[in-house]
Amino acid sequence: MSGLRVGGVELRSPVLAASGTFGYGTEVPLCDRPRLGGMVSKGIFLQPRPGTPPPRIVETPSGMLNAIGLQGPGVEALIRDYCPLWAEWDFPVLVNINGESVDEYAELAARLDGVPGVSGLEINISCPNVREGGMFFGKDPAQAAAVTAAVRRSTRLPVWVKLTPAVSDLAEVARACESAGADALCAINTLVGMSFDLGTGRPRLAFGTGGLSGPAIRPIAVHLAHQAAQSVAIPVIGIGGIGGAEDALEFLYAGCQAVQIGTATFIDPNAIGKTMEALEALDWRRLVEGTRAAISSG
Amino acid sequence: MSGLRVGGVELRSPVLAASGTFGYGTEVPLCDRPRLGGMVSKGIFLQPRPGTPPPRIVETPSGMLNAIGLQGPGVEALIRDYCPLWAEWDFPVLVNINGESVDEYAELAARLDGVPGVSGLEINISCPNVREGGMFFGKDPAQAAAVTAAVRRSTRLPVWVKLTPAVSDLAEVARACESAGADALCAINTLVGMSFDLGTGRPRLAFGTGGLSGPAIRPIAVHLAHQAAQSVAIPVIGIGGIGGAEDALEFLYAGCQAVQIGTATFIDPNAIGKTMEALEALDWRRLVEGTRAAISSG
Amino acid sequence: MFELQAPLIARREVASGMWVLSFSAPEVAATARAGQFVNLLLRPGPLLRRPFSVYRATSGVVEVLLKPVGAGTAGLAALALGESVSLLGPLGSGFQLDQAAGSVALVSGGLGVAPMPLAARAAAALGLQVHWVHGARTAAELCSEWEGRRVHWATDDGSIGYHGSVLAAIPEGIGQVVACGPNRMLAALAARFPRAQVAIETYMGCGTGVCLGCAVPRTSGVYDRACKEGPVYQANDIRWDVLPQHLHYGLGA
Amino acid sequence: MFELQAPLIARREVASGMWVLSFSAPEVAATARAGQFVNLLLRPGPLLRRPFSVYRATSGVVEVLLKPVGAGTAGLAALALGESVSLLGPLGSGFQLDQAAGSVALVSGGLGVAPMPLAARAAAALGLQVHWVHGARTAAELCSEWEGRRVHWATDDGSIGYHGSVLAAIPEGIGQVVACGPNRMLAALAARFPRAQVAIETYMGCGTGVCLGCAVPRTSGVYDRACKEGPVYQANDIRWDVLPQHLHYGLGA
Ligand SMILES: Cc1cc2nc3c(=O)[nH]c(=O)nc-3n(C[C@H](O)[C@H](O)[C@H](O)COP(=O)(O)OP(=O)(O)OC[C@H]3O[C@@H](n4cnc5c(N)ncnc54)[C@H](O)[C@@H]3O)c2cc1C
Ligand SMILES: Cc1cc2nc3c(=O)[nH]c(=O)nc-3n(C[C@H](O)[C@H](O)[C@H](O)COP(=O)(O)OP(=O)(O)OC[C@H]3O[C@@H](n4cnc5c(N)ncnc54)[C@H](O)[C@@H]3O)c2cc1C
Ligand SMILES: Cc1cc2nc3c(=O)[nH]c(=O)nc-3n(C[C@H](O)[C@H](O)[C@H](O)COP(=O)(O)O)c2cc1C
Ligand SMILES: Cc1cc2nc3c(=O)[nH]c(=O)nc-3n(C[C@H](O)[C@H](O)[C@H](O)COP(=O)(O)O)c2cc1C
Ligand code: FES
Ligand code: FES
Repeated sequence: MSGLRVGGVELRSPVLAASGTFGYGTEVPLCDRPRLGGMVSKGIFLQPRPGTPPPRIVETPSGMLNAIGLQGPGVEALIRDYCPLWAEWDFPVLVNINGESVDEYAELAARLDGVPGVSGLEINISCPNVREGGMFFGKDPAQAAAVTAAVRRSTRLPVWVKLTPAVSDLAEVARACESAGADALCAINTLVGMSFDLGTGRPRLAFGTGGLSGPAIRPIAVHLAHQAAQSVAIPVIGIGGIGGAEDALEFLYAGCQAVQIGTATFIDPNAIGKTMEALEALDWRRLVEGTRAAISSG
Repeated sequence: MSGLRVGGVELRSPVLAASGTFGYGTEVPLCDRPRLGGMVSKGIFLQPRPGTPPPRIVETPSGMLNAIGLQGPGVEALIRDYCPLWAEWDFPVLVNINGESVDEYAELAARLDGVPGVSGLEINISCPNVREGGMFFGKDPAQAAAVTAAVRRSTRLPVWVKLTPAVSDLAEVARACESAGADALCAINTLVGMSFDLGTGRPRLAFGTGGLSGPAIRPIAVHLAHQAAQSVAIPVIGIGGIGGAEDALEFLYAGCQAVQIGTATFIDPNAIGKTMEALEALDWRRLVEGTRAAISSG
Repeated sequence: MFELQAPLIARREVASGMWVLSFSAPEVAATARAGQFVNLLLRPGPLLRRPFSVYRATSGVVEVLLKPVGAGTAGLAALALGESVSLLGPLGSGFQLDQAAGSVALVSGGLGVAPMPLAARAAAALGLQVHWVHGARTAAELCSEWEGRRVHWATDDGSIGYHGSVLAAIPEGIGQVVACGPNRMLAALAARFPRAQVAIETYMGCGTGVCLGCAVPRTSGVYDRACKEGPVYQANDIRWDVLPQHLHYGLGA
Repeated sequence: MFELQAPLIARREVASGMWVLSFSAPEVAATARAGQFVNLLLRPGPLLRRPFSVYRATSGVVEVLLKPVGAGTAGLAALALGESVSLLGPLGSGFQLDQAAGSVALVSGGLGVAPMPLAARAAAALGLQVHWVHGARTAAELCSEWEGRRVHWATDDGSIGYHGSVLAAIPEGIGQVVACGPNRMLAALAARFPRAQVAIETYMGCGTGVCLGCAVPRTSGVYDRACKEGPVYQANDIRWDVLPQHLHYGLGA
């Protein structure tokens, strides 16, 4: 093990796969898995969900919009089909949990508690692509705290909370989640976006809006991850537009303990492996500690 | 005149120059001015402001961060040096006004009331690059309404309000500004972002954070402009990442009555002229009305 | 699945504005089956990869067929010989040819001809009688390369072959129909040949099965992944009313 | 100011990894003065333009000098002959040469040599005695082109010319000093030659004076625009402690 313990989870490296961009860990054959710090599985609900009708994605300048709508098999199928595989793997898997009510989140957490193969939970209160739940809970500090507390009570697993950028004051939500018992915060999920078809004048996505990811959002994500890290004592995991070691370093400099890579895996299935390899070559620990020391003494 | 009256201002075309990206209208010699619908001047305060120390800009994927800090000569110099020029011009000039308190906004509005050359005011309650005022007023519906109402009472000029994307619920702020007497809403200003220098581990901008503009933010801007247009009866002017006619059309389809072009002017001084030329070639009015009719009947 | 830096080694125009690009990609050429595709990454270029059917795959070379319609295809068409792209593949499921059918019609509209040369060779290898049925708007836009002796052309303007839809040019009494073209054409074909093998188009985020962006609405009620379970389906497995038929972005396209 | 589609018509290497690119840009070549710059836009390429000093401007051709350090310069260096960039210029203020000074030292470090050929010609035209003072890390990195007969070289490793800083290689008794190079070098020069004309570097958003991104801290207390009032300043007009000295992004640079 790397000795890197973040938010109650023993990571193999500081670079994880982000939820919804690595499936259930079985889909991306070209990934250099020994370099993978861990993965967060695709967002799951209690019940199976079909997802939204197509078109589901639109490419935008240095980014993409997606409206998948949390398509998935439901928690029972997840436990049956995937957790036994994960239990054999040598990197930690966190499950990204979703609900339409506080009770649903709590029920999911209880159901996953003690299931072999599950190393932690990532509470998704920031999905822009579902009509009920999703981002609603992440926009309001009190709701965010309520979900976090309910999950906390229902499981002994480490609990990470994934924040939405669509808030007036991220620090407030971050502190609310910390007080409610979160072990770490993940910043950020996608930003809501929209694109119109020039031929028809209608939204290009069948769902209307979608979540913006990719390099386009990186400066926003770095800012919000920095703000979260400044606001809480628990670790922050940076997410948003990371495609290589230099991007990951920006989040580490911003105060994050680890990062997740999403969209970049679509472009290069081995984006995570290459990022970690380059971080190692740069001796990232020394680099991050060196600059932190220089900053605090300067 | 084009017969295009938006938010109390007679525009020459639906494509305007955005505040802070066209100076005081005297700086961009290659712009095809007959195609310019109007311009919004660089944000002004009551007093002269030096702006922030350099570095002030950072390029990001399909975008840029800026932290200019509303550098400017103050309202008296504006009235003395620029308004007389504007009074001779054949397109309308709106002044982008900024304050650290409700009273300062009102005082600025009163000072500019009746000054020849000023066709309207754009209230900037969304600048991310000043420590006092700025975005603070735009994040809270009550504050936004207070500034709007105060300006409304202090001037007979048309009043546009420029919204910040950094809110949990843009519709709420939009409705508050409408109720407080705004003639139009402008959506959006830049998003707060940050970038770290890989050599030093410190923020690349001297100010720390900056405002993200350019194509990267377009999907977010289209979404928020659409949301604003759905929430209010007054016109919405779309801003964010527009570089050509196709981009402008997305905002028109989203329900905007006009658009502003910012960063694209840095890349091509005649971006506005070319965009308007291409919109004319596409017969934009027919296109927008055609698809609106198709959508409402379909 | 392989990810290779694949240099462009040849380019030829096979119809007005339609190009075949040949990339050196030995591992992919050796394993690609008819109906599968490769996902190409252009740098500098758009963020995401662009999927292309494998047109031919021989002796270390993977060929794709394209027409510049947007930033990605324009950039690919403008590549200089010797320049490389990242080539990911082979991807997707490929055609299921039925040896018992005796004969097969390879029906394509426009760029839909792309997977057909490989399909023709696979069919011939199985001993099937192959009918090459290809339509375009005009003679100039018809792909000038074909496989086999049984060729049926159709053009919208009648400038060559059958005057009208390529669907009407499909001979009677064919054992199996394999088709590729605009989704609109495939939907029409599905009504007549519900058991045809069709290769469809969707927007794709990854091409490797992780993003769920390429959702294909199945009659069974679920969404499949075009890049993994597809892009080839039996025609009556698809809910054509839900599958987007309009995949264009630009006003011109 | 002109905006032209300027084709690359020639390229030559003038030091290890340092290139001169020649663009056909008649209107700009005819009007550019020493110390002015052009702003180049590469498509596909990074979002913003990239500023480059005019190296030479003769008979319709604008030359710029560069070394690949990032996406923009790498893309420019890799342009094929015949490919075009959008060239905006001439921009900025240019050097003020003082005819009364009698002699002038053109002091440059590394790529800072870029504006000097034009400056040398302007100085010679005024009848000034021109000293070409150019330093680099090693002989291989020294620009192999120069103007005039009075050449003073300096290298950090002593491989050619004076062993040490280029500042130490400036001859005594010179009437005027004109300099360009890393801001750090110019700051040191300013201490010795407070009235030197220096061409500085800042990040630039537009190059045309509208974005206020290129702020130069003046001793008078205001921020100037490097692209409009600058990039040339009298050395003691600048607050060197506030002007960023570190302009690099990548770890390597
Ligand atoms: C399985 C599969 C096989 C394909 N095979 C071929 C082929 O052999 N030859 C060929 O010319 N084309 C083929 N296409 C379509 C090809 O991928 C698109 O034409 C191409 O992506 C357009 O890219 P662009 O950058 O030129 O256009 P842009 O307009 O810049 O593309 C904008 C966005 O739309 C997407 N897009 C636009 N049109 C399509 C489309 N028709 N299908 C999928 N995505 C699209 C792009 O991926 C991108 O995200 C195939 C598509 C799929 C899914
Ligand atoms: C007035 C002026 C004249 C210049 N003349 C020359 C010249 O003659 N030859 C030459 O090689 N270089 C010159 N430069 C610097 C040149 O513009 C940068 O090297 C170039 O912008 C780097 O671009 P890149 O895409 O290769 O690097 P990247 O690292 O990709 O650039 C990233 C960002 O940093 C900015 N940037 C990085 N380094 C610099 C820098 N040193 N100066 C300004 N912006 C920078 C870029 O504009 C971009 O926004 C000049 C700069 C200015 C301001
Ligand atoms: C196609 C797609 C599906 C996603 N699905 C989920 C999800 O199920 N749960 C979740 O919390 N985040 C989801 N995300 C968000 C990512 O985990 C990540 O927060 C976001 O994409 C920003 O990172 P990136 O720019 O590296 O992609 C998804 C993103 C994409 C692009
Ligand atoms: C350098 C710069 C300066 C700006 N200054 C102002 C300003 O003074 N007042 C204001 O309301 N907006 C200002 N803006 C925001 C723009 O008007 C516009 O809202 C934003 O840039 C998004 O549009 P764009 O993507 O087309 O640039 C500025 C933007 C930039 C890039
Ligand atoms: S394109 Fe990503 S799952 Fe098919
Ligand atoms: S670079 Fe924009 S004002 Fe100088």
